[in-house]
Amino acid sequence: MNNRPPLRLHIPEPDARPGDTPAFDRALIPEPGDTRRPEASTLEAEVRDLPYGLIRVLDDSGEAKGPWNPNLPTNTLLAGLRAMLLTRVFDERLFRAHRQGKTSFYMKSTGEEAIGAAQSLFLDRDDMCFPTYRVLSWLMARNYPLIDLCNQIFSNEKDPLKGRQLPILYSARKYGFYSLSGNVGSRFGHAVGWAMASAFKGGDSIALAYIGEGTTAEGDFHEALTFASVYKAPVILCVTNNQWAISSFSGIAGANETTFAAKALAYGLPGLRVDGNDFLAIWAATEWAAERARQNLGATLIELYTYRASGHSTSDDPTKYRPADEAEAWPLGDPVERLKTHLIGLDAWDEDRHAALIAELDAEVRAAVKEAEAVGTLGKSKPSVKEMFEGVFKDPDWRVTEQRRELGI
Amino acid sequence: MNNRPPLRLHIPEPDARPGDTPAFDRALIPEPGDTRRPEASTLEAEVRDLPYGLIRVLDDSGEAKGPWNPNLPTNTLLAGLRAMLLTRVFDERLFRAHRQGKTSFYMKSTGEEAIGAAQSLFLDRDDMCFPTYRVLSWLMARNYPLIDLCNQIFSNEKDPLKGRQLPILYSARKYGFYSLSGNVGSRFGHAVGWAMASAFKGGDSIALAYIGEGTTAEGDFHEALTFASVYKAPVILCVTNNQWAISSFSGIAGANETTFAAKALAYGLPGLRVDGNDFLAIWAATEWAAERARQNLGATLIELYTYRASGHSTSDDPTKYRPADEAEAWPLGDPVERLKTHLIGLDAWDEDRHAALIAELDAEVRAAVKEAEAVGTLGKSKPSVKEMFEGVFKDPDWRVTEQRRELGI
Amino acid sequence: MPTMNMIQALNSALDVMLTEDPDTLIFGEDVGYFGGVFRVTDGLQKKHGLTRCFDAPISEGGIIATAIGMGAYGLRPIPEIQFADYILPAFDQLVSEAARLRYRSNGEFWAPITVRSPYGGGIFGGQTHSQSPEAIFAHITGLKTVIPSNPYDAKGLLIASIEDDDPVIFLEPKRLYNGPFDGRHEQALKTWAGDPTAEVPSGRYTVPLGKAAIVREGAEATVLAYGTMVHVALAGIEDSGVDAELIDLRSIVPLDVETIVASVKKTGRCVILHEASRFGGFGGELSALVQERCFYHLKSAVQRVAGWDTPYPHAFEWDYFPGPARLAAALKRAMED
Amino acid sequence: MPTMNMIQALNSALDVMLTEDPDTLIFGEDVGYFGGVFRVTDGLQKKHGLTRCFDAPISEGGIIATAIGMGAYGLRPIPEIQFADYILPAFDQLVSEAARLRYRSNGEFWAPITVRSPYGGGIFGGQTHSQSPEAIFAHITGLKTVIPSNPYDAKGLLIASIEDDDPVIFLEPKRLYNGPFDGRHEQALKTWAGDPTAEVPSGRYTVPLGKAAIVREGAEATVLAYGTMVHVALAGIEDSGVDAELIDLRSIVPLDVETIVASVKKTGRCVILHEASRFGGFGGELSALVQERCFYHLKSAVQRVAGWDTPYPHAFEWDYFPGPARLAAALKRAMED
Ligand SMILES: Cc1ncc(C[n+]2csc(CCOP(=O)(O)OP(=O)(O)O)c2C)c(N)n1
Ligand SMILES: Cc1ncc(C[n+]2csc(CCOP(=O)(O)OP(=O)(O)O)c2C)c(N)n1
Ligand SMILES: [Mg+2]
Ligand SMILES: [Mg+2]
Repeated sequence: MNNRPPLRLHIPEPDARPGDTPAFDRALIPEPGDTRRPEASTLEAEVRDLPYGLIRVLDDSGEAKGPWNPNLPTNTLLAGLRAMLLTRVFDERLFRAHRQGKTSFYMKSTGEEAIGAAQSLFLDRDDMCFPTYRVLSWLMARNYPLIDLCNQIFSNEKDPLKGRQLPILYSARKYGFYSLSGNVGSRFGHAVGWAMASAFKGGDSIALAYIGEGTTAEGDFHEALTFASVYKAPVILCVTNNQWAISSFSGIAGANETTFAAKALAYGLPGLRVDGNDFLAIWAATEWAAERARQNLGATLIELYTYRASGHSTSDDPTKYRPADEAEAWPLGDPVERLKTHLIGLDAWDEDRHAALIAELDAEVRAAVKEAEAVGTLGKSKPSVKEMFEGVFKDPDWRVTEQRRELGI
Repeated sequence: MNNRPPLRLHIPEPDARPGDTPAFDRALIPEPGDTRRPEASTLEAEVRDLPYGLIRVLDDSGEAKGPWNPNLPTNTLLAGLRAMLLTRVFDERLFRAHRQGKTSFYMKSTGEEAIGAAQSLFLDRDDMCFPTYRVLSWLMARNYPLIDLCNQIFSNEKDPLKGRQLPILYSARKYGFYSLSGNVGSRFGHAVGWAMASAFKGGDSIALAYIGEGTTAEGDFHEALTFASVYKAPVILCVTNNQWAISSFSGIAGANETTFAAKALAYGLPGLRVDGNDFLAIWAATEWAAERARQNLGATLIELYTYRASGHSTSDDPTKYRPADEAEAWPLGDPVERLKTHLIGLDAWDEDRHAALIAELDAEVRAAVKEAEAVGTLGKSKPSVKEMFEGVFKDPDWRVTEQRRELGI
Repeated sequence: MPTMNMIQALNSALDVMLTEDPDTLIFGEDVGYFGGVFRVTDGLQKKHGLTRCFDAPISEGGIIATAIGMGAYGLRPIPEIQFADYILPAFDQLVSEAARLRYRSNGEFWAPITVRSPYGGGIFGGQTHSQSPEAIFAHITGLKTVIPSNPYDAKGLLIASIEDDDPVIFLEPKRLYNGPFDGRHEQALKTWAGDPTAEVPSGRYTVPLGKAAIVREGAEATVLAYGTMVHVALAGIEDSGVDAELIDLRSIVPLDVETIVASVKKTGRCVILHEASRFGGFGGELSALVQERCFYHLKSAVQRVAGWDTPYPHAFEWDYFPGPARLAAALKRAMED
Repeated sequence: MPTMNMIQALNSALDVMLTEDPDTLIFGEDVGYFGGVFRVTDGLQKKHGLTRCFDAPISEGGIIATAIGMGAYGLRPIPEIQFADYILPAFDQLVSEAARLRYRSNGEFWAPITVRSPYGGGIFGGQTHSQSPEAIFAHITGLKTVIPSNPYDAKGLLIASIEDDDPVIFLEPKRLYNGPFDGRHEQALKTWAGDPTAEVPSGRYTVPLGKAAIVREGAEATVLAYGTMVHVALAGIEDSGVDAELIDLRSIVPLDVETIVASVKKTGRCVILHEASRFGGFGGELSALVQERCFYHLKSAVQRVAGWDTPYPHAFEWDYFPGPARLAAALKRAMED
């Protein structure tokens, strides 16, 4: 009776799987300068094109270009480079420590180091970041003690989190770094609450939160954005789109249908799409969003377009589900290399100094690891078992008190 | 040191409260014809203006205008009018039944009758609607027996839901009407799953779901849209923006920041903003969205812009939080009056026939109420208590069997 | 001393806290201008200002997430969830975040939030306006759960909860808002007027968390109850003719196990009463605790009287509701055994 | 007969169902091309096609909502939640929708979904990769909860769950995936090879829901356990020297109360073992049931051995984990009393 085609269920698939040639033809990558920079105070209705552009500053030759160039002093660039390199060196070494059985778990942020580094350096000490597990460079940029990281990773007697938390799920209040947990996404809304509290108190510190592109599918994401929009919370909400969520390509989170920055439009918020491997672009976009927040103009959603160059974690082997050489084919390159090339182009850096810096950082990391190893690695040392029973509540109740006794400690 | 203004917390407030003059100055209401009608097969990237327009057909004088005019035959218009009027008459009478203590609860859909009526008449019998409690007109348009509604509302012995569910939370599978529950929003994603199942089976029936504008803030909303987008589910997702959520104006759900239709942009879906008091516009928008769904082009988000003319429920008194005369000031008028005027303009209807229809429907409703009253009203009659223990699982387990015995039945 | 029903007592507690502590604030669905669907926040926005008591989007997960972030900043948010049935969309926030934040961050962050929510049945609210979800909170390490049974306690416990530095689920028995209710539903509605617990001081006071109240002393059996069921228990004890001791737990976490154990050791018999479904309910924990700690004192089996293992059924409210008759029967059974 | 570890047995169950019932389909985070982070769905997409086994957005609420809608249509979806800790964002969907749909619609709609999820500790997964949430499901009327302890049961119970017309939470003890584990963590890892329960038929068979297994007969005491704890219990019984009967519950809803009661009436003593925190855990329900039904047969108090009332603490895995020594001590206590 009707001439309707049968319905069929569409399951998105990535353009390339193991054995295929990496394909980034669908990646929407304009040139630096192509995406305009309106005043930060512009109304949302006037910036609805931005989520479909891409804010870039560094071009392929490492030159800084276009209206988003933040024109940073060299020492800021060098501080960024150092934080990124330190992150990379640390990641390499601690990943290996897992292979050696020294820790139960590790996750690297290879290829994404520019994000935390730029934003950590740009924001104030009183601002608060609500991290994912992939922004170690935030802590590195603020010189969080490496030894504390190592002790946490080894869950040893000196673990600042007292053995209660999985390795790398740090908490560092004094460094503007909120407590991580294993659940993805569930702290995105805390950033909004924190920012609302700051506004409630008439303070001047703002919040910044991260979420992975895969995790934007959680209800938490939407709820956080809704509250941020309704109450004009002074918060910067960042989607780190590294294109993979464990083995799932970003299409499973909707990337084939639109950009992650475009999700801002649902809330009447400005959405910026940013080259996440470009230290300068990240800086500039964050500056723009922070200005809005600090002027009581509310929240901004920033998509940081990057690529997860390593596996998801120590439990993962990415060659099982994507071409082994996909990282190399990724058009936006390596954030460390790009900043290094830029600095060399400015005559503020050279290969020798670069190599020396890596050696210096590697020595620092080695020393910290060694010191932590001396305290002990997983299973060889741990905090006092008493700590297991502490901190459930502010004051212990009879249950843990009795149970501690039952355990004989 | 810095010259930043202190942050302050923004709490949105409606433009008018009790005692104030109703204010709809912010309402974005273009004229019929102002919003273009692209082909239903158009790419999302080409229709990003639609969420900011307003699809209208009936103008203020009741004439059908512009590209969205579905040019319906008169008998369809009359069927719509009948369903809307029946809904209104039924609502009035059963609301009063609550005041008389015959039921524990009732909710009216006054002012919103065009929505369910048009969509129910337009969609196929095999399509499935995932309702809110405010689309009684869906059932009315399909001639669901009034007596079954009344028995459910009175929770009496003949209640088709066996006394297990709150009044008006109907379930009517044969009428394409999914089981309602008290939690708002939690069935929005079921529609997507149902539509995906239809596509999985290669069927040709599609799904349609409703959610209140207030409820769009739930994580369920985002999750449903994400799945609908990723898997191109053949589903029509409707936000009935009646501007109030109990006592909260739509700004608490983000309406001051953008339109609800614009939430479609977050998912790369077309978003239509529609005059929800215009039977023809609703029909036309639904037709457009259904065509997309049936052509395997995926989901559409439709905002139906309307006004909740009555209180939220029998527990509510809206004069406590909004101007008593706000409904009258609402620029898009009354959907029943507008369709009636249109029909009269077509010479297909007149005041006498209208009055006669109302009298006829009123008699029908009275008869059904009377019949149900004869069975019994709340507390005077109920299904066998055995029914309390049935249907927890397909087959009862020992717990309910024992407990039934314990209760002596 | 002013006479207050439970709504007024709760309102007074909130008013006191908004007045005394500038870091407190209230938000939730319809709590602002309108004052809440049960009127508990009535007048607070007007008196204390827009940012101290305001409406929230319909998003329970968002409400709790926001509250946690505010709590981490240093505020003491008092979010309302309109019905306890609707806490479930926020369950992950409560369990994975609020309850665990202090522990996992080694005390760097914590969530001093008090989540108020009306719960329980007896109002013909049907499946999703009647449930009693306390058992699922009791099992979560890091959450406290408080349930008052009268206006005086409601105010004192609410202030204590707000001042507490840990996350508290504060369940308000909605059937008791306007008057005590002993389960004799055929009888005329009672108000709180004349009840001694309706004498509520207008200023600040606390009822400490974790201290049960002995509502009725008795020698032959111990009845454990909380919320609405305290009143039902009194009626059931009366009907039974058993000289039972009635303990109102007031908070189930922290639990006043000492008072419970002392009573059962004295009486040798124990009946537990709650409105939630029996299987997997909090009664199981109580029964186990009593049995573990009083085994040699028990003259008969600890019994549980509770809602049936069905969803809350609208038309069968009074068949489902564990009323005084069922308690009385259990008490008699306990005496016979 | 092929030898399978638990992962292979589960994979085989899924393969059988995808082959035999065209209305079954699997989706969840990373279950498609990759085959799941624990490899349970390995190869199924390749063999059965893209729409039969595919990746889902990271949205547990969305996954369950979608599954319910598919179930209402008439399919038998088998969603995977990557870790049981991450079921919580879907808790409202499970409780308010999946569990209640049949009842409230008077059987017009129902949700024949099977939610698979790895649960439990012993793998150094820390707070959010180790939890055992069974108690909160057991309390929900309308949900079934199934927990296998070996490859043979895993396959048979999973097929029975998928074929069941009610929503089932199917919790897979992840510590048992690759081999039995009796809690003696200092010892070398074992594999399933050689274990009689690793002899798994390649075709379809079911192990019925609601039937416990007597894993070890005994005369002096009854031990109730499920999942990983079945193996721990065996070791603990051995260590204790007590001639205890060990019952593997296999499903906690429906619960095989008859087998439990018959055993405790025979032995007169009962110890319950679970990994979840003790307070409010499923052990409370079991303890209460046993006590209610076997009061006059009990020679000593029913005891519970369980995780402590703290979050799951990463470095203290073996201090938290209720191992054989703690069970043995409880058994000895039970004998002394
Ligand atoms: C609530 C929840 N669901 C699932 C997981 C399991 N999981 C851990 S990381 C991850 C992928 C996250 O991907 P994305 O958000 O893109 O972040 P990325 O790892 O790429 O930085 C998943 C599914 C989890 N930790 N929490
Ligand atoms: C999960 C959940 N939270 C809160 C409520 C209480 N509640 C019932 S209706 C309602 C307002 C819904 O407003 P809206 O979505 O705009 O729909 P409308 O009533 O206007 O049609 C609220 C908050 C609920 N039923 N379910
Ligand atoms: Mg990612
Ligand atoms: Mg509304």
